Amino acid sequence: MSIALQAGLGFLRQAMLLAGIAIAVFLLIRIVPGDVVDSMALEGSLDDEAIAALRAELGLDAGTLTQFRIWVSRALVGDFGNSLRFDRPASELILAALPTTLGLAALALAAGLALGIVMAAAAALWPGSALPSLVEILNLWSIALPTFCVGLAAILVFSVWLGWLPVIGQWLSPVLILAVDIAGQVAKPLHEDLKEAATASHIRTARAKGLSPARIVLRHLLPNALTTVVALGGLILAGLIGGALTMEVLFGLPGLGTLAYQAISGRDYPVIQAVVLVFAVGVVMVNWATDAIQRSLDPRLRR
Amino acid sequence: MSSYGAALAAPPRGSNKVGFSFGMAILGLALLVAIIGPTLVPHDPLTQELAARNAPPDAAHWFGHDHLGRDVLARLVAGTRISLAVALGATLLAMLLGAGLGLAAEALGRWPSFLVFGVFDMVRALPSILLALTLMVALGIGIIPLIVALGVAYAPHMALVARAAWRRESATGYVAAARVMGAAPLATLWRHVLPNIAGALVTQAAIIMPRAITTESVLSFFGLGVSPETPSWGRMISGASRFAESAPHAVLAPVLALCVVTLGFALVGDRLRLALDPLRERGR
Amino acid sequence: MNGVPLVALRDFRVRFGDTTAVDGISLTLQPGETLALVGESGSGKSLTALGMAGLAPSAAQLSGSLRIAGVEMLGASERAWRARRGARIGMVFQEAMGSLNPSMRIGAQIAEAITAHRSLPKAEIACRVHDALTEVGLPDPHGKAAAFPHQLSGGQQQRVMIAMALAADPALLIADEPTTALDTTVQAQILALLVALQARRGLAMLFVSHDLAVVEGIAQRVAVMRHGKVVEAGPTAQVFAAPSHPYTAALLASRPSQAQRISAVDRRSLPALEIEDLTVMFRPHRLGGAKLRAVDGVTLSIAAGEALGLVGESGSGKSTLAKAVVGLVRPATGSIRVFGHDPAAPADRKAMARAVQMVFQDAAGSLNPRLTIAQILAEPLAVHGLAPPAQRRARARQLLEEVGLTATHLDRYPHQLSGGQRQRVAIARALAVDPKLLVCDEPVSALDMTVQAQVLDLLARIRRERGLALLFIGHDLETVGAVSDRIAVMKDGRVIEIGTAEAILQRPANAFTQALVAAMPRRLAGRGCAAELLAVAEA
Amino acid sequence: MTQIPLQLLRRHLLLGGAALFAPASALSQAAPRTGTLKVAFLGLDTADPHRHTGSIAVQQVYVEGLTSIADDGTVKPFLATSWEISPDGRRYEFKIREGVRFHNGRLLTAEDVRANAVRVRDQVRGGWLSAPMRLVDSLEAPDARTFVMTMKEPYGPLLNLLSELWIVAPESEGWAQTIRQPIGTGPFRFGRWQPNVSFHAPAFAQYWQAGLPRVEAVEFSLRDGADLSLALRAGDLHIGRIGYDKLASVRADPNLEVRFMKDTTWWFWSFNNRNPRPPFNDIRVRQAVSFMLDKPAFMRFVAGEAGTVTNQMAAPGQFYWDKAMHDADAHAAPNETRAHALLREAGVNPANTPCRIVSWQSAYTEIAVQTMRKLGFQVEHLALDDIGAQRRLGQYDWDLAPFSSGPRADIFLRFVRLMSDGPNVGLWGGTRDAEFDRLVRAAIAAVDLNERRRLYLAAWQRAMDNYYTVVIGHAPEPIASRREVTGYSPGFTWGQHRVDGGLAFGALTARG
Repeated sequence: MSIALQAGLGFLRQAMLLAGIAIAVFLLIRIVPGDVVDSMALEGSLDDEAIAALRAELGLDAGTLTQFRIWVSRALVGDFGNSLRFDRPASELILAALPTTLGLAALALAAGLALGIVMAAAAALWPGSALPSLVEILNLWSIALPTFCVGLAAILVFSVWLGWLPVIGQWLSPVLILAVDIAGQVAKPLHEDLKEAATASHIRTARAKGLSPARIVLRHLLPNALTTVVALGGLILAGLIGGALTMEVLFGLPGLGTLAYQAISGRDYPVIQAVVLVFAVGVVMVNWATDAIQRSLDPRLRR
Repeated sequence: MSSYGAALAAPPRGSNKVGFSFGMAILGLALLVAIIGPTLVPHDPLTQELAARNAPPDAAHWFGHDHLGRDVLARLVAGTRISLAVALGATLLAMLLGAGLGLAAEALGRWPSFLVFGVFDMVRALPSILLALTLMVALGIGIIPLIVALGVAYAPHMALVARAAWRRESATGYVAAARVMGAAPLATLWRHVLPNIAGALVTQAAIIMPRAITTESVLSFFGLGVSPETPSWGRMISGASRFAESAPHAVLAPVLALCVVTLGFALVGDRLRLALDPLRERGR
Repeated sequence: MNGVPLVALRDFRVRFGDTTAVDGISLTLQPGETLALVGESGSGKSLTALGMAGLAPSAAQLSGSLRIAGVEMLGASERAWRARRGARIGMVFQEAMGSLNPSMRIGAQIAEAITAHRSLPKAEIACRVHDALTEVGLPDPHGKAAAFPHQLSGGQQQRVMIAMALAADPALLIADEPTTALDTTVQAQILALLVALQARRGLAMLFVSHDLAVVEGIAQRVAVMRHGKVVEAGPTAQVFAAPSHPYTAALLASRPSQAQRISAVDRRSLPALEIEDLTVMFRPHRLGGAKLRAVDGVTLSIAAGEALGLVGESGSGKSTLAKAVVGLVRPATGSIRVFGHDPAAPADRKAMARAVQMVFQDAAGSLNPRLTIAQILAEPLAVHGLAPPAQRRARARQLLEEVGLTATHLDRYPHQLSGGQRQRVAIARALAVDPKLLVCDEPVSALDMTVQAQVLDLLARIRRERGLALLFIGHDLETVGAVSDRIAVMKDGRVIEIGTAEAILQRPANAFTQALVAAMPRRLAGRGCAAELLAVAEA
Repeated sequence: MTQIPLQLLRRHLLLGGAALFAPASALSQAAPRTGTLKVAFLGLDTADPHRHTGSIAVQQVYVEGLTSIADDGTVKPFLATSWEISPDGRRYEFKIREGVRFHNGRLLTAEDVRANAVRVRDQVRGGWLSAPMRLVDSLEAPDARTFVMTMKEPYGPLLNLLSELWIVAPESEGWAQTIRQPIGTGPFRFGRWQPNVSFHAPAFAQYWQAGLPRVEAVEFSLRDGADLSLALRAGDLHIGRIGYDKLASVRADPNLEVRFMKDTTWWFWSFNNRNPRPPFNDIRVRQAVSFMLDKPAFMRFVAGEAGTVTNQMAAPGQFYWDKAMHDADAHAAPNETRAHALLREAGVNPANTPCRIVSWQSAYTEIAVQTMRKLGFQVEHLALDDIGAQRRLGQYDWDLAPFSSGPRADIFLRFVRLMSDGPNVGLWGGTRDAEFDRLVRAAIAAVDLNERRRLYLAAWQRAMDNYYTVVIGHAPEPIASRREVTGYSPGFTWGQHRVDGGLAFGALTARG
């Protein structure tokens, strides 16, 4: 079977998944008590009559099925409706927020993977040094220290006490915090993988050829461990899309996470639906890409 | 000596052992605190001494007071019970939902399995924090909704682990031998498959529990989770974080407790993974 | 054979903590000479071979003396070892697939062996890689250089390994069980290739093997190892003709012999097994893939009490056939009747189970690691209500004794037993329900030679005592021939030849069967000369 | 806050003040605008100033009304230079200010004002203006400088509420549906808006008040959830609300200055009045709960030194506040013994009585919870987000609701919350009391100010007697600004631009 056909089938499956998610999200939102009209009533003065009229105007009084039909037919052409809170197209809000989240995730992932891979490779090369312990510590750090705790501490220390960084809208702290977190998640499994791969027969062959340790690690161990990195990277990136939410809210970055958080607490249906769908598309694409990359990295899977 | 040569030498076990004992000690202590701690602390976790807002630690109140003048130690101890209960409840629910549904579907055949795991895939495609956030808004705050939200969010992970273990076990020689022997399918499942799946699930549980604790605290930080006066660690952090500067003790105590317990889980889980992962080595 | 020996081991020891794996052996290897190191698993032969290349695990403590071309190498730096590996010492390992880097092209892997020791222009390297691949008899060397290991067959992979080991033109080739994992016909080709190369290049070769028979045709000298010691060493002919140590004699005797064949065939009653036009298909792994036809129109039968041997190479469909017989896979078309009943849809599952039982190749995998031997043996008794709970232990003990184990094994776990003991337990479990047909799927191929012989003996004895019908599956004619009344040869899912054991072994009609017969180690040994092997290599 | 401002008495008689500002002097015009003021107050939810009024802090900088609430809480002429009110209190005739330009350079006319009033009346549902707009009989612009508004009945709060009827040029994009790019008359133009992130408003060079604004632009941070006090201390913000709990740390910073808003936020506990569940329908139980309340401690908790304890919706010192009523407060200090005695008298055993409290998630709600727990009730606390609480309150299946409410342009906007048809009345227990309604309606219809005050107080006395809502106290919201900001001061309401102050007056001096 050709790669293209396989990728196509994978894509079809993911598309079905997305359709399912769209339905689920639509229904899930309907469970949440309260709607945007409640939210408007909260700020101004709306009597019951006005509330009913507003609901009718926004189509919130129609049956769930009708609402869903309308939503799907529009969403298919990229129209997710207007944000109820901001009177703007939801797609516009998302497009405005997307670069922040993508940038944050990309920077954190790049930095984190680089740090993790270097640490793991170095620890595999010098097992007698402090590096393996450092890998362990980094891993425990990322497990035991929730990023939002680190974020709070970072704001207090670097922005308030030391005054080195602005409190809101700065990228350095969130990227670093996420990167270290990612590095911790990557370094340990990769290090273990490298250690285990070092026992593989083909590494013995490489040694029997008289290759240098550096060449063995770089040319024989790492490329084969790369599939691990890609698999982990995919998992982490999928998690990161959600994990960025905390950082965005904490550091006041105008990304998708902030948008989602505010839309959920503001019952802004069109935005919630759109954001969750964008998140889901992101995760699904990441999974799909991970799969494809793994396939291309391992010649045994190419067929 | 060559570096990778050294890596060849010993399986990566020795160092885990100390970590494992340490992790078990932490978890044991946490469990002890959760069970009998509240009877040992002479203060009530809810009583407010408004005059002693953010008061630093002293002889009577070892960990000081929080922003509402409540005893931090009493809340920390009570919070241990709640945080552990939430984590345990969520993990058990995830296990029940994920492993139970997943295995049932897998046993029922190709199509039920396809459908159920399709749903799990969908749930998995949503970031768990976003899913929990939405569910919490839908269900309202409180311990039970929290357990439900976290349980649902983690169920797919359990399901995948259970399915993988199921498939691996079903393919083993001794399951084939039992079939050839004429043993009833259910008996085979009970005797040969489930005990080995249990190992994988316990390992996964050790991974999910600390995540549940952390997610609880993040949700509480966002104003969801349990109700504000409930002394969960997340609520303590979110309440005290606004006063981190003037009363660092009130935020440090729950943050440290959170970190230490997650650390305990990490250390224990790491060892469990090695010990129970049937892919690595059979036998003990 | 004078001057400085290429390798000289004196009082060479390898210890892991308190355990001694190699216990003071002394060996020499002269340039151009082939030394065979023979022993069963755990004898220390592989460790000795690895030690000679400085590749012993780092936890191992080496002592004594190891001189290579006169230079003491024990305690030498890694750098010094690196200069010798590849350049002076080439190595070939048992499992070619695992020994090649799966994600690197073959050409690059061979080139690496050259460039590790000298820098050459790119074109020169490509040329040498091409030559190396040609020398080991690979067709289309250009295409092979660009291929990944998984795109080659097992035999081709091992040829690549040999090409790689020799690429930097070493004086010594260490071949650690280079043919064990291969199909028998391929084994013969690789052996022939090694002999030819050794002769052409004047290589010294250390040939490590568990099978004495393989060694006979290729080594000038043999050293037999047991428990870390060399129990016997000497010129090959002498060792084979007059073994001085009883262990060597036992090893030589462990070749299965036809003498064990007995017959209690009852052709009048209902046949134990009747297979007609059986086809088994496998669902493709991926969507859209073609269905795999594992068994393709097989017809055969086994009379009550008869032993049928089924021989074929990996992928021939013989194991699938065995599984179909016990109902583990469903046939696509055709029919299977075990004593007249269909195992795939039995009216009575338990009755079917009592009629036919199976012994699997992987004994360790077929025993639940979480249960004790007593529990494992009690299970069939419980399932079929053959013994009340109180008596199950006693019955388990009887079964153990029948397969040559003792009551002391009852409370052990499978991993606490040796491979042979585990297979005995598996046989005991199969016998617990007193079946009339026993299906054995390569029951001995994972075992050491002497253990193989013992298990085959056991099977023969049980068959005799119980009047069992036997479907015995194997990849090697010698083993299969030892227990079978008739032999069927399978290739690509079809039975290509079937006949009495004598007929197949003495007068094979089919070309493939002839190749199988020719590749029997004993046959190779019998001809005993490199020229014959070269002829096989050319074929 | 001293005594009753005289203007309050005067304004309904006929006169609006004359033009308050002298013609622009050449000197002030010459002063160059420098710097961008970075501020953070409330959010901005819509670009349409008529849609709803939740964004008053931000939108006042680009749109203005006919009137303006001054620092002292009185209503002052703004885009109108003066007004006349007919003796029956139904006809309002406004003189429209000359020389006022929209951001597109066009001059403001009475017809523009009328168009805005019509749009609000016909197209906008909800908001403070919906009630008065229902009472409008006619809207006319007889000439370019005159706007006449005729009501069906007298409506006292109208002038104050008109301070939030923003005048937008009808040619603004989206006028027919939703305005996307409002063209106002304010000192700053509607610039770049990133919802939830920021709003950038550059200075309007042709602003009608010469010399204003004094900075090149203002930039609002619209991120919520962030701790603004940290941003202020770090210098990322110039002006922002900080919350009482950060007062100490902000005051300790020499670069920051704290000032308070002129109107107050007030805290109260409401009982469920729409559908009270026993025993909370018993006045003695409500009394007992109120006796349990430690008002001084509560106010110290929420506002520190800034808080004052009282029992009325008007803050002490304001016109509609009554000292005698204040002095007669039985719950000014807690009385636990009385509380328990009252419960016994009512035959209530709190230990087996559930008490459901609905609130937001603020820390002060936990004091209420703990108080009820101390009294012995089985407390169930539902701490919800804004909308969740809103929904839950509307179900009227709860017993107690501790809440707070912020500054408003008119006292009526507080009284209306206890009326049967009031907006968003859940926070106040959904009171339905015909007599209370009657008193408040009479108050807003009263042309005489003292009569109005008397009626309001009578209504409030009734609310207190029935324990609909128990007021705990008031405190003004602290606003911090950095020292380099001059000329700025917080106003009566959240609006950041008004007749006598706000962001237009703010200037930046060089730091250090």
